[in-house]
Amino acid sequence: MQTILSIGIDAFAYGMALFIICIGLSLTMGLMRVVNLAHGAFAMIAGYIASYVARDLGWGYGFAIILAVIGTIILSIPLERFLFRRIYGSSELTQVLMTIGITFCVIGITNYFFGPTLKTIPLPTGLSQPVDVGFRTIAAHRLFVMACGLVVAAGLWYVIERTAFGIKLRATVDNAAMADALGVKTQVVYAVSFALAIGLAAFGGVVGAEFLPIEPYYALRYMVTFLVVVSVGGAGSILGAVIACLVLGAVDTTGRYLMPDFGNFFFYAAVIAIVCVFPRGFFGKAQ
Amino acid sequence: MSSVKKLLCAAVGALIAGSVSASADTVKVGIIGPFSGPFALQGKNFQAGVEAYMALNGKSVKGHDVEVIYRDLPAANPAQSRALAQELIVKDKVQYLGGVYFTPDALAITPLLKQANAPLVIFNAATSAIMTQSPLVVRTSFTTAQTTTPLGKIAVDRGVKKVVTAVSDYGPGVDAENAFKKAFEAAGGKVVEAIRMPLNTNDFSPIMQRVRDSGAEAVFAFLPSGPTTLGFVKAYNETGLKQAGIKFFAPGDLTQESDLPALGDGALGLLTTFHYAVSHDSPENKRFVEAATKAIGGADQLSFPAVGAFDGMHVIYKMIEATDGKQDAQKAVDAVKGLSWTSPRGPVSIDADTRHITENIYLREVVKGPDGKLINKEIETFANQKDPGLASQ
Amino acid sequence: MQTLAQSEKLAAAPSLGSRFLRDAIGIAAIIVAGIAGYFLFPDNLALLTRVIAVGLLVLSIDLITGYCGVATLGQAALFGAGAYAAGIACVNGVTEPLTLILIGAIAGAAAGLLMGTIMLRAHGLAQLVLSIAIVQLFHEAANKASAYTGGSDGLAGLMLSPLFGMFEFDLWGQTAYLFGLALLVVVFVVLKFVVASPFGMLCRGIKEDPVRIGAMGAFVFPVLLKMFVISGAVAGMGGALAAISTQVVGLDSVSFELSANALVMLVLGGLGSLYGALIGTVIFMGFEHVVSAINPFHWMTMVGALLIAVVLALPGGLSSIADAILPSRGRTRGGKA
Amino acid sequence: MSDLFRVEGLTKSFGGLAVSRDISLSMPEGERLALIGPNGAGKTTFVNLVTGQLAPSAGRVILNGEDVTGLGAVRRVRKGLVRTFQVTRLFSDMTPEEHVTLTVLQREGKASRLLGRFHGNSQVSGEVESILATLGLIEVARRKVREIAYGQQRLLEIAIALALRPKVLLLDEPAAGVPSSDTPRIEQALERLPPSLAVLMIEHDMDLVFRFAKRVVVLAAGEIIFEGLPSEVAADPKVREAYLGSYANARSVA
Repeated sequence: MQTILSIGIDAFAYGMALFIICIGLSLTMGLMRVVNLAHGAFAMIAGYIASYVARDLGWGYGFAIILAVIGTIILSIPLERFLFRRIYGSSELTQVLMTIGITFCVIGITNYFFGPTLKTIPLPTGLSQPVDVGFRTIAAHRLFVMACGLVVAAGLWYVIERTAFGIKLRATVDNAAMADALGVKTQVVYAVSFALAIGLAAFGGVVGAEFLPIEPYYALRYMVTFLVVVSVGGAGSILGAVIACLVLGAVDTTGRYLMPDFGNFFFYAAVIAIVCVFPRGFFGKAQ
Repeated sequence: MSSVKKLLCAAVGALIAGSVSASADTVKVGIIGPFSGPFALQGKNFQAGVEAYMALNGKSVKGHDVEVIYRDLPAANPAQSRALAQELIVKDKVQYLGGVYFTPDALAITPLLKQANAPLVIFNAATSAIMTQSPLVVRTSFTTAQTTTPLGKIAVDRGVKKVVTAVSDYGPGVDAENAFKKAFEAAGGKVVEAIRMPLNTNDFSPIMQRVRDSGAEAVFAFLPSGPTTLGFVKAYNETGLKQAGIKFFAPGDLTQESDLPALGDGALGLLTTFHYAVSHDSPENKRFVEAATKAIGGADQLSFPAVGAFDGMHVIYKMIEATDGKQDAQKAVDAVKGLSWTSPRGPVSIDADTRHITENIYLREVVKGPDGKLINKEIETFANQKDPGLASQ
Repeated sequence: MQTLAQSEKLAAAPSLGSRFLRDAIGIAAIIVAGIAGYFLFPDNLALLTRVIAVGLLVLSIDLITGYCGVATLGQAALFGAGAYAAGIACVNGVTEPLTLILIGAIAGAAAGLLMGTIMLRAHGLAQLVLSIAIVQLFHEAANKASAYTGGSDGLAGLMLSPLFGMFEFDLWGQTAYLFGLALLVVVFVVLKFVVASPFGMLCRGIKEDPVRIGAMGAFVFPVLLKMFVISGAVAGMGGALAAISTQVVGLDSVSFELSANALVMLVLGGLGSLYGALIGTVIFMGFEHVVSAINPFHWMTMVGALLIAVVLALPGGLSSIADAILPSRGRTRGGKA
Repeated sequence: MSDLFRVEGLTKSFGGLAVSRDISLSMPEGERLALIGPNGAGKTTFVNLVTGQLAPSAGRVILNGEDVTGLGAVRRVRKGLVRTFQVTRLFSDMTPEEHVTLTVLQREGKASRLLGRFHGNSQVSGEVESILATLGLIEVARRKVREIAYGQQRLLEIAIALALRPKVLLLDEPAAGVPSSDTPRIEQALERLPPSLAVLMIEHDMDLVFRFAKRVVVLAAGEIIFEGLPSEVAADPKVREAYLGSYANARSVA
């Protein structure tokens, strides 16, 4: 029983970390219809900023998160204007080509300026201590990640379902021309949702750095994982992404506990099984 | 200055010997390594080792200028490895091949060597079997079995009877598991469970849970240098294994110096065995570290592949010397069989039978150095270790 | 009635001869380029042979992505199946190169059958993810079965007998290159026939509108599955060629990375034209080779910039330059990317 | 004597909403039937149910005395139950000649052959030519579909259907979206349909309906409310109510 609880809590933490990083990509793919393989590159950029702020300047973790999110969004603005805007509405494979190109560039540039070593984001002492939760100890930052995941999920749900912006966003997604005719500034909606998605990537990159460490190759190393999680959840669905992250996190974690030798088999077999049963992901919309 | 002097000496000596053609010729050396991509750091260390050696020992041997050509092979890819080697040999006319980080890449080159009449000096690729593929291969790094074997006795000496092994599920990981198991059980210990972890594991908590459930007194781990070691060491600390007194043994790949700043205080006290620590205390190493740091551009990036490359260049220089700049692979390899010298890592020699390096293996503990940075402090020496993987064949 | 009375007869098909001529010119161009490569870069034949092997892989993706509209990021599973089958056969005493290519083709086709059966259950993004999952499972299986595949150390020790008993596979790689070139030309000609056949036309139709194809009374699944098998055979031959010319088979030949790179090359060259697949492969690998030789440390930025530039300047891929120059060739192309 | 084609009690509901309710009708050989009804009456749903694009919740579809309800769309086509689409579904990069050739080859079971040329296949080119000629498409036979007029695309839809040698042909609004100057061409094409073929046409253009159909069925809210001669339709109170009612509704929505 203790073991099950223990595995469960690990799975939940890992799933939530995945969720925070992936949900931005789910929004870009589901709502903006852009297969943004450079998503991880933005998370990585945020990680570098946070590492610089927290480790080299010593300004503290909270500052690091805020500056990383803002900094990454600012960096993404010219990219959105000059590159991404050209591929809205293009075929998926053209988008893949462009965003892989961006990823390569970001990796090359990062490697050039910051070198190939791992970058850490020092945690405040409160988060770096193991916490005793009765039946075992767990790192405090894992609890923090879980909380962040829940807050992000709830916040996003509120923004998309309950605010004026959310209504405009959904209208634009369903029928951009119609929304335009109804006076919605679709360009602005796209720009804002792009910024939102990048901001989430940045937040996830920093908060999830304890699971997925920051280094130049980050952008490609975890690309497959992100893509798989988003697709299994159904692009654009918050609930779908939550469930996909929890299910895949649980499969991954229990698989690695029960039969570590075959951990990858479990993970990908689960992906195949889920996709065969839910061909559009858990909560994917019919195209 | 000293390099100029050396050059002069070499030139004078050559003139006296009268064995050098009047025109200064160039001997080319092709270095293949992961200079970009996920293993770029290791490739940079190759380059740093090579440049450090050439900075300290001059860019020519007996009047033959040495020119190094780098070729990038970002990840294990034998087809590309062969293509690069072929191009270096046929087009760039290199006389020596060096570098090679991954085993399959080395295996793709070995069939070419005889026809190419070129020796291959391996700076890293650490599987025993490579040496048997061609008589023209010399290796200046280590094998996983070589660095791991002393740990068996060390663990038993420290009162550990039951161990769980947790290794990355690929060639070197399996080598490490086998080598440790053999040494540990020979010393009277027992491996209660052997876990193989997929290479792309991100979250190691479930593994740690398994270690804890097994009731072992220690965990033996092997992971390739890089990001995953960070997650593993973190998980070891955070899941409370460390507090519970479960010991941690690993070959030194896991605590390579360039990863230590990222591992942070969580790495304190980890025991690893390896052939080289940047903190090794000797005049040779001081000179090496100084030169290599300059070449790589930052002390925190320096790691073990640099010393493999440094000594690899030493071997290549000796080969050039022995063949007097002429292309004769067999003569070059024969000349370095049994060669011994003092490397930055300590006394080493090339085993005449296996052409693999014989070296000291050190037990190290991660501690805070005098300047507060983490180092691998050597606390015990196992002298003149050969590769057990090859010795048994 | 007068609207119908204008003409009741189709003019004699003028396109037949010219289409044949165009294909003949195209194939001749490939042969000339291949032989020119042999003489211009006699020292890079191993690289050129690798380009051919990857070119076969990219062609195989074009068959299912460019002609049938099924995007895949797992094609290396088929390539690797061919490579390992040929490699294992070779280590176990089958050393005749042509036989090994045939073994590679069969293994690739079998893997294609399996992959198609699974992938065709889903559509769109889910399909893409299935392809990723499959190649990862193949990769894991190859890693686990190290007794047969050598695992991550690679399968080494492939000793080949000379081609036709005369030509050795040696350091200079002349035999391997010319053998590969001949294989590529044969495969290309066969594929030209396949895409111009009724079956090829059916595939193009499925890519554009499977419902319409169904209303024409044709089943979609068996057609696509058949194309998967053909594609697998082509990819498998590419893998076998790589195994033969390298004499080592590594796990990279069943990797996601190779799959993704190959798809990038295809999109770069232009989907739905066999020429585009080859152009994309040559340009991408050639560019990568040159920039990584110039700067082994930071060449990735340059490759990224190339991809971005192509999307901005030529959204239809590099082969769309040729279309702009030769408008008539657009007709032999499949639907728009 | 049994009818060539019959549907019995065809019903389809999505969730609790019935879009087709207990539809029964039958057609003998050579029938010319028009199915009309206000927007949203479920006409296209009916075609989808008959041709197998949708599975019915209840009811049967019988062709030539054989129950085909359990068969998929493709099998029904092969049995001779063929449709056209309300919005053309054509391959924009292919020519009319290629469309019809592909269809003929498919019918002959040769469409998935790997060997053998697609173009210039002498066995089928005669038939392709005559089908294209029937529909007046010879002139544009070698132009890409996206380059030809919409009216011609509609004719091509019919050409494809004819190339399948159907027994029963369901035309889903063959004149929809066609400029009125082009409707005579469609009408001519309809007149040239093989006499033994049973044709069910959905159409809004009442002139076309009156000239073409021998019998009219009116569908409203998923139910048949009228069946009879074209001349009787306009006078039927239920039909008037259905059409006018729907206009009244439409106005109130707008």
